Amino acid sequence: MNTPFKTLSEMIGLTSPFPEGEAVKAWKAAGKRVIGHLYLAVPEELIHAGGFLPFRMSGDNEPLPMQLAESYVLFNQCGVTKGVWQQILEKKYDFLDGSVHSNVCDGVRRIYDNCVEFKPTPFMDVLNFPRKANEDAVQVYLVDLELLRDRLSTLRGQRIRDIELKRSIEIYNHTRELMKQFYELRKRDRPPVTGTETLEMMKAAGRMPRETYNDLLEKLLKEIKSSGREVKKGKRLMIVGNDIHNSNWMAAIEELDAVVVTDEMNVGTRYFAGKVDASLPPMEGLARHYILGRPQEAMTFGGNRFEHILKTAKEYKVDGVISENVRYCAPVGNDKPWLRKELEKHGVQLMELDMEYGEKPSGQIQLRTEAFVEMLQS
Amino acid sequence: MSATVSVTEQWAPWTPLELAKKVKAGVEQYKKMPGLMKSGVTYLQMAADYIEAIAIADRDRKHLVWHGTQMNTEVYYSMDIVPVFNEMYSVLFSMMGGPVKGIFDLSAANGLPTELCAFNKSVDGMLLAGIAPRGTMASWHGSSCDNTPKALGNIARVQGLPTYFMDRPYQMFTQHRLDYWRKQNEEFIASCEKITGKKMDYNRLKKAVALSWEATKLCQEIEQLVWKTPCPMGWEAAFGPLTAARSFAGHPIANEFLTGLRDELKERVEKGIGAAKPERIRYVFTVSCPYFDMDLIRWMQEKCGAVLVVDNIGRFRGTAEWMLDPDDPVGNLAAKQQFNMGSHNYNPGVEHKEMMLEICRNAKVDAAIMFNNVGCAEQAGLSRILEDSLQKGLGIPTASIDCDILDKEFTPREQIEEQLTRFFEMVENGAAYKQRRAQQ
Amino acid sequence: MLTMGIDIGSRSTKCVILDDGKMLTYGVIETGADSVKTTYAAVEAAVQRRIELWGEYRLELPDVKTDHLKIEDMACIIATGYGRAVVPFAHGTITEINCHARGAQWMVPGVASILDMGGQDCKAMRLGPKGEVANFVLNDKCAGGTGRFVEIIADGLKVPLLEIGELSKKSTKKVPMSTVCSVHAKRDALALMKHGEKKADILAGLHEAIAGRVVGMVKRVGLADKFVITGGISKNVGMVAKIEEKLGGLKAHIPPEPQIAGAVGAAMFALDRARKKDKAA
Amino acid sequence: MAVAGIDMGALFTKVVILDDEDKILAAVALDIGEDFRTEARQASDEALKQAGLTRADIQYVIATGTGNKEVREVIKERKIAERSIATCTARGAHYFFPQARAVLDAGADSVTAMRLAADGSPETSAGHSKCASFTGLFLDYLGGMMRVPVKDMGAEAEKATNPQAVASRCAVFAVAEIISFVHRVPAVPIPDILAGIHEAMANGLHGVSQRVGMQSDIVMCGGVARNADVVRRLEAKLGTKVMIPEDPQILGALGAALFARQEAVRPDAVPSVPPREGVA
Repeated sequence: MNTPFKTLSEMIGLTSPFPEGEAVKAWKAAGKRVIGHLYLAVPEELIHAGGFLPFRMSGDNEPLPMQLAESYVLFNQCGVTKGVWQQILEKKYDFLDGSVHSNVCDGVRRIYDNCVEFKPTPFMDVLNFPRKANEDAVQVYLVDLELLRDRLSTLRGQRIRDIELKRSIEIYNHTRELMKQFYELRKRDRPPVTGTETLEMMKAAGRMPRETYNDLLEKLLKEIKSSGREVKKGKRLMIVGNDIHNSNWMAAIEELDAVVVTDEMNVGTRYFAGKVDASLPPMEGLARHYILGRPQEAMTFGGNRFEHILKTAKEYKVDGVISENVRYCAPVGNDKPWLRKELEKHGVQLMELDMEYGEKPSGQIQLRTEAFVEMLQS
Repeated sequence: MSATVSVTEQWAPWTPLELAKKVKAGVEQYKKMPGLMKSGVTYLQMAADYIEAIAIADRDRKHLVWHGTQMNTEVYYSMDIVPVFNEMYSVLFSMMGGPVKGIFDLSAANGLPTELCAFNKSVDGMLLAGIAPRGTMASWHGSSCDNTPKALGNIARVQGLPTYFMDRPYQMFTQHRLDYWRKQNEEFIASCEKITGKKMDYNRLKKAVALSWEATKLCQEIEQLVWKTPCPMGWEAAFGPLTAARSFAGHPIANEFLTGLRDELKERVEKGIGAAKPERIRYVFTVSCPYFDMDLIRWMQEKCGAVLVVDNIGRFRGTAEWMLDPDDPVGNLAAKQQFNMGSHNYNPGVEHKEMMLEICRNAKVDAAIMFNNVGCAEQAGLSRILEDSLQKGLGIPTASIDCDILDKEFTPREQIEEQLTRFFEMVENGAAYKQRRAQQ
Repeated sequence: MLTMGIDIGSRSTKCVILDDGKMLTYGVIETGADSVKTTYAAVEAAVQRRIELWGEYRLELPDVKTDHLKIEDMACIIATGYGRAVVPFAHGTITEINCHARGAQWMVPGVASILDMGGQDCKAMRLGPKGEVANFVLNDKCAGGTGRFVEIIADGLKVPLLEIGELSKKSTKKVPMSTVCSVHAKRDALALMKHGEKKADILAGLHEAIAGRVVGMVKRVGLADKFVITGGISKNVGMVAKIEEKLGGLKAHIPPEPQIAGAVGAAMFALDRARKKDKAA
Repeated sequence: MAVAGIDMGALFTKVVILDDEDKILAAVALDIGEDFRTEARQASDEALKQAGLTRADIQYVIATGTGNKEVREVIKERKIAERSIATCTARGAHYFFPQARAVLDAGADSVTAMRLAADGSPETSAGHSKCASFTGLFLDYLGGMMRVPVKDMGAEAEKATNPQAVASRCAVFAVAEIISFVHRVPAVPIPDILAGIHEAMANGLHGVSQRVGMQSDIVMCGGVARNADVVRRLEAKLGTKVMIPEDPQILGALGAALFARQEAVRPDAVPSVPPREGVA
């Protein structure tokens, strides 16, 4: 049994209970405002520069009863967004002073529509996110970002200045740097951290003031490095597909003779890949980074998703890939057969998993994963 | 997998050529049916022509381009390209009794999740069975829904086709987004030039655009006629405007059909001929329609006295004033896509809702039917917004019926009928209905 | 060298004892509420040569006495199945996916594709050149391909489980069935019956639908010529015929006692381990 | 004269006979497992026996439910008509609880939520989806698997100390999940598992009820309404008590009988003719 890292427990403490954790409560108590967002379509830097706390909306470690959400968006809706909507209906997100949505996928787009109709926050916005990764897309996105900046400035009652944006970019780039260092540790033959711990660390980033988070993450890195801990497991796994926020899910996989060493998720490698170019005018830097500078998601046509997965699998020396897909998520689901072919072509073993979002590992999933690990061992 | 799949005995009856024969035979049968609207026959004839062009494109050495929803066919027709719309092709396959389950099973065996959009799974299965038309290019929109870009991407990958992908901006009405869009329309034309090796004849495009503009206006005229009481539009031609405007925009066939339909409806309105005798219920399809089962529409009309007065997908958005400058066909086409049939699905739900309320009021709708196509999360996510606002605003109740847009067996017909019977009974007992009828 | 495999499933628990990889004896009992007691009872059934479910022994057993055998006599014991974690005397556990594959190979040497249709799940496996599992899939969230699914409907129609297969072969009419949900399918099947459809036709429709699904699974992992169906449903001749039809007439091998494949495989893995230990010592 | 309502469900056949003051003379619910025609005959014979009447005493019949066509074939000579099950159930609910403004019908094989107008006619309704496991069959199935009789499930679950969440929504997979609870060391106690199932069920029913925006004055009927633990959990979610008739399964048949009365008293009603064969 590995002893838990004190700093990680501190992070978890500050972000608990989910979603309105201690850190959020303290922020609100100081009279400051929180703005929710989903996926990586909306630059957190822009919200941060306005003096707001950007809060990443998601589920957490408990499976969510989705039925209330389904009375609005029906059962055939992707679970990631359905889960958020369920919590909004349960008033769990009532602490938000605003939310910025996007058209990044059908689910996200319809959550925006339903919020407007049934549960509006005082400030609501929706950002057009291009699905192409080229110069024209950067330009159109830049204009839309400027418009969003205007609206956020109005909300604040004061123009969001370039200097503020530059400072925010610096802070968020620093997070990316620290996360990279953290992930580097996982490349070791005996990584010092588990996938479960990593997921908790990644989730905390979207749930507390970034300055505090960066300090904690630096402290955590030091603690890990000085601990000399080694996770002794047989097989190295990578998780690919929809975002998973349930650490219990990850923990169940790591109960086997395996450790999760990397992933392809928005609460993972895709979040910290690349950096906003600080030498550019800040808005342009953001537009370029979000469209071109990070690995693209399944929604972007001609994106580099598969290249990113293959490259990551190689860098982290993974033995097997778990390609999971939350039901009714069309972009990821569609990619699955092609991803399988691509990975098989490169001799990477994989297991495909269809699941409900937030689901805890039941008999079925445990059985499959166990058999997969056995297969990797044989 | 290889693009040339040999067709096994099992699938041989479902090649494009065979499908074309089946649709043709269907037209002949239609001609014998008593009491059909003339346009009902021409509608199916239009479909037969469509499939035949696809089936013989190879023989005629024509380029065949796969495309998804919302594409401007005017461009294809101006360059002698034969378009094949994945949804339209799948619907005709299902309508003719094609083994939908069989191709879905093939797709599932290939690893495509079974809960995806039926149009996506069906073409995937057809590709695997070796019965999908062989294209030379694929072009499509993104951001219409999540399935469309992926479905066309699949086709292009399997058949190894050059592609042009158009990134449709959300709410494209602002100038910078329209500019972005226009540029992509130009690139789209350039991509067609590249595969055909021919330059676009802009005079020809202008003519096609003019035809398409006329077709838009005809569709709007038809809509006004359909809204009359009693509703003159029979089940047999109900999806005609949609087919004409989506798959034949820029082609004279569309205009011929629409003109004929308009005249026929006018005549029926003048003579007071309604489709249902008597007309008991006027309904709207809020999202998808059961295109795969025309007989269901017929059943509703003949057995329940229910008539389809608004097909939400089959109408242009707003005023549809997209002809801005007759000398700028590309600009017109880019503008047109803001108003395209079904395009309101891709805009914010609030706008969709308000539009829906207005139409339902004007068309004197009594009942709403939501065919929840299980593979379509995009529409499912909108259902409650429409349901509640129709109920609150106009006292119109909605029946929500889970179905698969191609697979008739997904929800057995008997169950659909049972649900609709219950629903119509409830509608007729409703206060709003009684009030509406008292006023008429 | 004696080794034991024990497979605790949702309905039945099977215990197999092999002597140097040859069948010595096996027993089958119903899985009881107390899982630990069940495991001991299954061992008892094996040494006493007792089958509580599905009648007679179909595998020939050597003519030796086994009733004196004890758990301690086993060189190694491996547990598999849903209850694999609760067997107090097991030396290790291996998932039923690997055990079924191994057992199927023991029963049909050289087999390369396996379809196992058990009570709670349905799985397809493809074996690599050395007999290792190279690829597998399990049925996804919906259960419309499992043994239990057929049972629920047969129960609704009041047709004894063992008669389903033969009855369905008498079908003369195509009745489409949807396999989306077992609860709904039962309702649909009952409604069809009450509306006057023949049970044979309903069952045939059901088999048709399930076969379409499971054949897809087999194709997904890769179909090989030597193909085995194990698990309870392999006894359903109607279902097997439909699967074969959908595989283009490929004949499936049905081992005489297909339900014990998992336990046999577990006992074979136990033998590997015991030998390895011997070597090391 | 007496009137009757017959509700032919896929599982149960229900018959209600009313006297001329609309008092219930007989109410039966049978699960016979034969074709609709036979079931209709047997169930109505049983009801007539209970009421002490003969077929000739029944003036009018309304049939509803999946098998209503067959019923009408069986008793075609009689005055008989059909009404949809939703309208009948709503009417039945209105009979017991005139203040009812919503009905949640959680039957063996389907779930329906309705909002009612003041006269008891449904204004809007919604059913459960293609793949939802909140029906009575789901409970039967899991209860059977755990060897707890359906009628005892509610009381058993109330003993729970630490409800075990059941994640699977597919009945068959829920069973697989439950097996893993049972096979755990130590095993999860049955009441905790049952409580988990009931919670999932209550979530499902709550979801359907919110599809039509139910708020108060709710009647709950159907077999599931007999499960007190499910009802309690549902009430907690709704934030209001629900009204449950003594016999929650017969509302459909009762409503049908009430509609039969309405038909029978119409001035243009044809006097009844004794049947040659058949029910009622």
